[in-house]
Amino acid sequence: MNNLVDKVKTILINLGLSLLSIIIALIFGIFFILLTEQSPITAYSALYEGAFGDFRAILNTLWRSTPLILTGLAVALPFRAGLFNIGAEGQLLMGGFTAGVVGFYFTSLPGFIHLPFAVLAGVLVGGIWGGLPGFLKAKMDVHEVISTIMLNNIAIALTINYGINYFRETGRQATPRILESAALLRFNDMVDHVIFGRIPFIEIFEQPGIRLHINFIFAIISAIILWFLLFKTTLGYEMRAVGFNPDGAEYGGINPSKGVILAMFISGAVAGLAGVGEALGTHLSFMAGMDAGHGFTGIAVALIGQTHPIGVIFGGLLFGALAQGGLEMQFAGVPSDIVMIIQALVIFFVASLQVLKVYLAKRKAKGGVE
Amino acid sequence: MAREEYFLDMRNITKLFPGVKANDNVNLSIKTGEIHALVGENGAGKTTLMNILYGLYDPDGGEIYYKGKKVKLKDPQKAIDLGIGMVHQHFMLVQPLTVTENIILGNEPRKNKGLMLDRRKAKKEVQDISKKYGLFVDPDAKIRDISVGMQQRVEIIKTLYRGAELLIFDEPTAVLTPQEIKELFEIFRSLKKQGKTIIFITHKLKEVKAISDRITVLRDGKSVDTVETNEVTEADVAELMVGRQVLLKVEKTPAQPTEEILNIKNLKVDDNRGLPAVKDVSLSVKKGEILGIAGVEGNGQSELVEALTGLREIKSGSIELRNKEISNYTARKIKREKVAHIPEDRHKHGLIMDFDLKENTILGYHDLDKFSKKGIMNYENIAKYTTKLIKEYDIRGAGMQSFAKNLSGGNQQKLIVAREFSHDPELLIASQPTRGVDVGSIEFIHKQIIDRRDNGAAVLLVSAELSEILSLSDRIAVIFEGEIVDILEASETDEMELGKLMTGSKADEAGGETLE
Amino acid sequence: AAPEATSAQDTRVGIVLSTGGLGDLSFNDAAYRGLQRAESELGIEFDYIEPADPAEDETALRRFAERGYDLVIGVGFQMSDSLEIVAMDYPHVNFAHVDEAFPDILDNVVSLNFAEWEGSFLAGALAALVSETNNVGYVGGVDFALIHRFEGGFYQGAKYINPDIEVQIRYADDFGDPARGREIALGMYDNGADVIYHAAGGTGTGVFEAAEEEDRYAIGVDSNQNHVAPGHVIASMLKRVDNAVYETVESVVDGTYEGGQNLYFTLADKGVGITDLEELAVEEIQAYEEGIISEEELEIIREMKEELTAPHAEKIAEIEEMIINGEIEVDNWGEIGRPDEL
Amino acid sequence: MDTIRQMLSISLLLASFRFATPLILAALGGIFSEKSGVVNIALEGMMLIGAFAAVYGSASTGNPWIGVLYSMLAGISFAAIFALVCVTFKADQIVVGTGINIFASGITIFLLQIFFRVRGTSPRVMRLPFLRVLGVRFNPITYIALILVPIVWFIFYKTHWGLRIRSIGEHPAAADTLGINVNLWRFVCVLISGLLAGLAGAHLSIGDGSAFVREMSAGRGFIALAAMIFGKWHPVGAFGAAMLFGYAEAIAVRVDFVFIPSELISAIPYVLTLVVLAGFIGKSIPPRASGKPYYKGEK
Ligand SMILES: Nc1ncnc2c1ncn2[C@@H]1O[C@H](COP(=O)(O)OP(=O)(O)OP(=O)(O)O)[C@@H](O)[C@H]1O
Ligand SMILES: Nc1ncnc2c1ncn2[C@@H]1O[C@H](COP(=O)(O)OP(=O)(O)OP(=O)(O)O)[C@@H](O)[C@H]1O
Ligand SMILES: [Mg+2]
Ligand SMILES: [Mg+2]
Repeated sequence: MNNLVDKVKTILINLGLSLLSIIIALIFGIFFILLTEQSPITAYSALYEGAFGDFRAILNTLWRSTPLILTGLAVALPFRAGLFNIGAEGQLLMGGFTAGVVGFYFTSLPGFIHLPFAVLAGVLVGGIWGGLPGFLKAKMDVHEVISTIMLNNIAIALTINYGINYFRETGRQATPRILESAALLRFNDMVDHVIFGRIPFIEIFEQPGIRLHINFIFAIISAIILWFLLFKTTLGYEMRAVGFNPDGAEYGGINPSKGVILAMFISGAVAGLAGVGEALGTHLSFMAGMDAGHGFTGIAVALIGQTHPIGVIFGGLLFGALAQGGLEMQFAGVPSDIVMIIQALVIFFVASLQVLKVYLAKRKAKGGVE
Repeated sequence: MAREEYFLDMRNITKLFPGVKANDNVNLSIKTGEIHALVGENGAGKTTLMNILYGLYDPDGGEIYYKGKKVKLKDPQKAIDLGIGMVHQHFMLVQPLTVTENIILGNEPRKNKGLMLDRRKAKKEVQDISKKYGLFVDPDAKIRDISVGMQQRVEIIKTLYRGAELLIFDEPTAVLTPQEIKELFEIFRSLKKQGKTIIFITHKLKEVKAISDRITVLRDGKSVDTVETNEVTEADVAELMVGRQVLLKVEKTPAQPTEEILNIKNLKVDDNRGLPAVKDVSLSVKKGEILGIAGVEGNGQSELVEALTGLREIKSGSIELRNKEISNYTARKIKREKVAHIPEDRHKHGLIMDFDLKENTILGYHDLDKFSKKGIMNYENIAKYTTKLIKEYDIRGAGMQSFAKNLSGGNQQKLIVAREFSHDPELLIASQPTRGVDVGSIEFIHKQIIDRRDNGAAVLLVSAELSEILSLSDRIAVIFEGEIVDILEASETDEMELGKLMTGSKADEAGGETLE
Repeated sequence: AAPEATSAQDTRVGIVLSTGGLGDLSFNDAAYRGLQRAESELGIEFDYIEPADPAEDETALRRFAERGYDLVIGVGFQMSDSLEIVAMDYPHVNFAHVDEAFPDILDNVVSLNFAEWEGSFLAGALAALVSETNNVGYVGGVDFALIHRFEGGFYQGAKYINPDIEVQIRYADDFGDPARGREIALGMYDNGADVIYHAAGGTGTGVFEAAEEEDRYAIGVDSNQNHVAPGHVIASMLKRVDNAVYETVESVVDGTYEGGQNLYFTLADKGVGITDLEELAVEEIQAYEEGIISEEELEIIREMKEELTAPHAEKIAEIEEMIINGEIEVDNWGEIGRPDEL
Repeated sequence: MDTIRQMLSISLLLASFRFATPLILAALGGIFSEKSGVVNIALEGMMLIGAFAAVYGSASTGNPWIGVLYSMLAGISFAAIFALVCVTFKADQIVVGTGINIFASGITIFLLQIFFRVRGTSPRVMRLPFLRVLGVRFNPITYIALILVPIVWFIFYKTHWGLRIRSIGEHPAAADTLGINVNLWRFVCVLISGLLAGLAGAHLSIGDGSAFVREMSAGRGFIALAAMIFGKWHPVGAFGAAMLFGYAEAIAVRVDFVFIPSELISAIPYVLTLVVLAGFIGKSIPPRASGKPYYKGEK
């Protein structure tokens, strides 16, 4: 019981400190906004309005955070197993491309087969793209940082450069539009859905401009599954053991190679799902530029979430809100580069305040004996 | 003697750590030129006190007088400047660097006072010191390639190189072979002769008696007493430490061996560098007996144990457990055959330091049905089980949510013992089971091992501690350069004979004779 | 934020640029120039958004439409889907899209397209005329349809002048990596090229640098880039996104905006073309006036035109005429793909 | 046949050196930082700000050498932020590195606007002159990079500085007990890595170029990171790896491959790297303490 109170307390303190660091970052951001001769108040109210101003804004914040939660998870899981995955970007591309191709290529499949097929194909290919560096690491001692960087670039060549040209039909640098049977359900369309349509008040989602789609739910489910996997299953136990101490794990009868390959495969699959969501939910095709650096932002998301799957959800939401609110800031006259600068400031301060958190914990513990 | 006349006088030192008062008004007074032993149970606060003296920790209270003057030790540089040197419990050596590089680090001789290292001069200085104090080392060897005993010498030379007058040794003997301990004490005497003052932490009371002039005892962070060594017995000191009488001698009944359980035939194993480490070893262990393996460290016993426990590939030969060939089994499969293993390096192998106690108590057993089913962990059961172990084995200083790294060494060792003993092993392989552990815990662990034997388990005991081997084993196999040179009845041999066998029959004077 | 209501006089235009953002030396910059001109000449107001992620396109377009902007412009082929979706939700807002035609265009959308292949044909012809080595090069940004239009036009133009000419073709796979552009160009010059045409945005800067270094020639793209490396950029293929955008804004101001059309700006209506081969162009003089180039550099450009390109001006003009009246038919490789022999 | 002739040509080799230059410099910078125990994935951002500062320096003074100076100063200032947050405040090095990279992308565009009133691409500026040595012609930064390889090797393996840095990255507590100020050294090493990455940026913008283009570092910071690991954190190894990457990139832009679709040519360097790594190079073990902030009095 006491335990629970303590847990809630820690979570609240964590949230409070994160909020504090965001506020400090925004205060520093004022300096840059002033340099552009805009009003910081207008700018920040736009940031807030854009991210949380109304129901639609909130849902769209969730939408923007979806790929970030997933790439964040794709970095977090291997991190727990002692691996640094810089390859979420490539895994996302491979997954998104595969889903995009399956989504338009198979024209005569019913929706209940086509969609799962497209999703699973994307997830699987993403998984393979992640599993490959895991395999190289386990069997040939190839450092995963190098191999994932290399595979990112190879994925760009394969999908954006070669793949799109191979399948392209219009002038867009994209694969052809996917069929409706392969599209992920949008919240907007839920009213018309056979099952979801029956949920009371579902029509509140029927608003132009709500872009949230079902992949957000998948992202949350993924986080929960990964949390369960890491902390409730023997597999997770083994992965974490390998991550902390490979020799100790081996002593405990754990095969480190298995953990490495599996962690990377799952991570690739999750990053692949990020790509699947962007292709089948957001853009309705695989499109050049849709990766938008999510794989790299995912690194920050993962670590700000302390590589804990549930923490990653919050990390993803933070970055989603910054992205969604950042766009609105542009409408308030703040150029996009200032938005980037403010994002970077938030990262700095959230990371630095982590330290304060550790310090506070220490002081508190010390207070206990005095 | 007035307090000002002490070489070093630490007064009312207090140090707080989250949840612990590691030092509570500790007093320690050291005379010039003495060897002063600092003893106490695991977690009593010895290391903390020494870290304060070396400038690594800021004390929360108290004063330090050095050569009669009050000093403030804000960082190690200050301590070094004053002439304090410390050989840490966990060596502070940079593995990929050479002996010389480690010694000169931070105080490097340079060519013409420029940037460039003067390696020749450095080497010469190292050689000079090593000659002067009889500390022989290979100046060009990399740390990772030399033995623990050698590494310790490097640590000592490091302090002397900086002109230390007061040398602190934190459990220097825990990792040494009897031969190396003997050599270390020679070094102590030589240092003392040169006028150096020494503080020496150990858990081995025999050593305290053998080398120290005076003893200070800590208990629960407080200084209990300081006594003249020649006025007390080992038992007295043990009692001061623990606060009760301790059995220093193991009590056991004669073994009643039954059938053979482990049978090793012509086993050959290579070491990390691919050189033969175990050469043609044949051994058998019976249920109900303790077979001790005596040997100077580095003679293949580590590789032998790793081969038996599935952590190292074997070159040739066979390992049979209950007449079943297990030489190609994985570590996990061997565990399932009711083989328990207390590894020699608890930090490297025995524990996941960043796991909490709960997760550590099931390491290697995590897929047993009671801990997990169908790949899902049953943390409720695990918690119950951990609570039980903590209680049964008296693991102190932590609840099951705390991390293994925050346990003291003695308690870490107890945790491993608890885990390995609690699954009714039929074969127990114990490597250095009491290394770095205080007398109370040694008593406990020894008792547990004998209990196992009396319950019909076979025990294979590997220890560098001859007294431990002699008092626990029923039979003793001596290993030398990867081969079993002899197998003796424990009751029919002594340290003298073992010592000779352990160093090859030629070296007559070597071995683990008494320390004086 | 912008006020919610608009009066008839102050027309507000919102433009969503493509993810390359401003400074791409290509359509974003050109569209922006068109709006700046509209601002000063027609007195309109405009706001722009540089999306960080193509996922923002739709949201950004929608926010302009919701806020009652009179004209909402989307720049770049990637945005066509998003623009269509938003335009469908706001039938009373006028939309324009740059660089992609719509098969079933909505009534409130005009699509502004350019016959880059025609302009590039002139660039190719000029390159072939100027080349002394019978060897010219083409550096593309990213290897895909839109950029193939430039490649195709250039190739056909060069071959038109000299069927035996060698045309080296290579892509940088990046619009923003001048180091690559430079190395590709150096390689082509090494292989004997003496004129290189680029359609590679910022990567093209590297092509100009290589031209300067090797003292050879290059041809710019989209805007007049002749002053970027005076004396070495012999001409630029112009794609007048600025004019097209300006005219669209003008039509909204005039009330003559007429949606539902895919407009093609060709050589015939000066939507594409090539910089003046004989005289200094306005932009070059402007670059001098703004201090971007010195007087000597301006002089270098003038001399270069006089000596190098003026002699071919007549021939180029002739070809231009033939394309306009259909005597020369230039293929659009972006549509039909590269011929198989390549 | 033609392909092979092209692959072995001198001009391709020279192009490899040019491509390798920023990789060598940034990888050497990475070695400084990581050998001292600080993982530096911010090389990309430091390179980018260096590229910008070089152009600004050259434009504002008309002297490209001032540009070089500015690039190093800019790299150092970014490194100072990085070190302050990671070494002094002990924040997570990877998160902050990611932050620096995003910051660099934003601030360079912002500063283009402030200083040049343009977005995306700067005006062209005075670039460094070429130097002709032994019949080949490179910009001075290429020579600097080549000279730095043995110098850095010398520092690491022949001087007391190097000895200290190496020990700090392996076992900071050991260095600390010998009176070495671990965090101060780390701070300085990170600054050096910023200086070198900044210089790498100058190579891109005013060495082999003459303008700044947004995101012109184009992932080279990450490739440099890979080169550093590939070269096992050794200056000469990193140089070799950087040359391999440079050569592979040169192949991709210069050699005609008949059987490979043109869109896939840019993937050649990366595939090649993977093959080489999987086939020939053993394990790369990072300095043991890298990535971990150092707290006094902890094991
Ligand atoms: N860095 C630290 N943080 C928190 N607690 C600490 C720290 N160092 C020591 N302690 C606590 O202080 C107490 C004394 O520890 P210390 O290391 O001094 O014991 P010790 O006498 O050296 O034990 P041992 O015989 O096992 O070496 C322990 O109970 C431990 O929990
Ligand atoms: N970070 C920490 N937090 C809490 N306690 C710590 C920490 N680090 C060390 N300790 C405590 O310090 C004490 C002593 O540390 P030390 O390294 O001396 O252990 P030890 O018991 O002597 O180890 P060993 O005998 O394994 O080699 C332990 O009792 C442990 O509880
Ligand atoms: Mg201790
Ligand atoms: Mg101990």
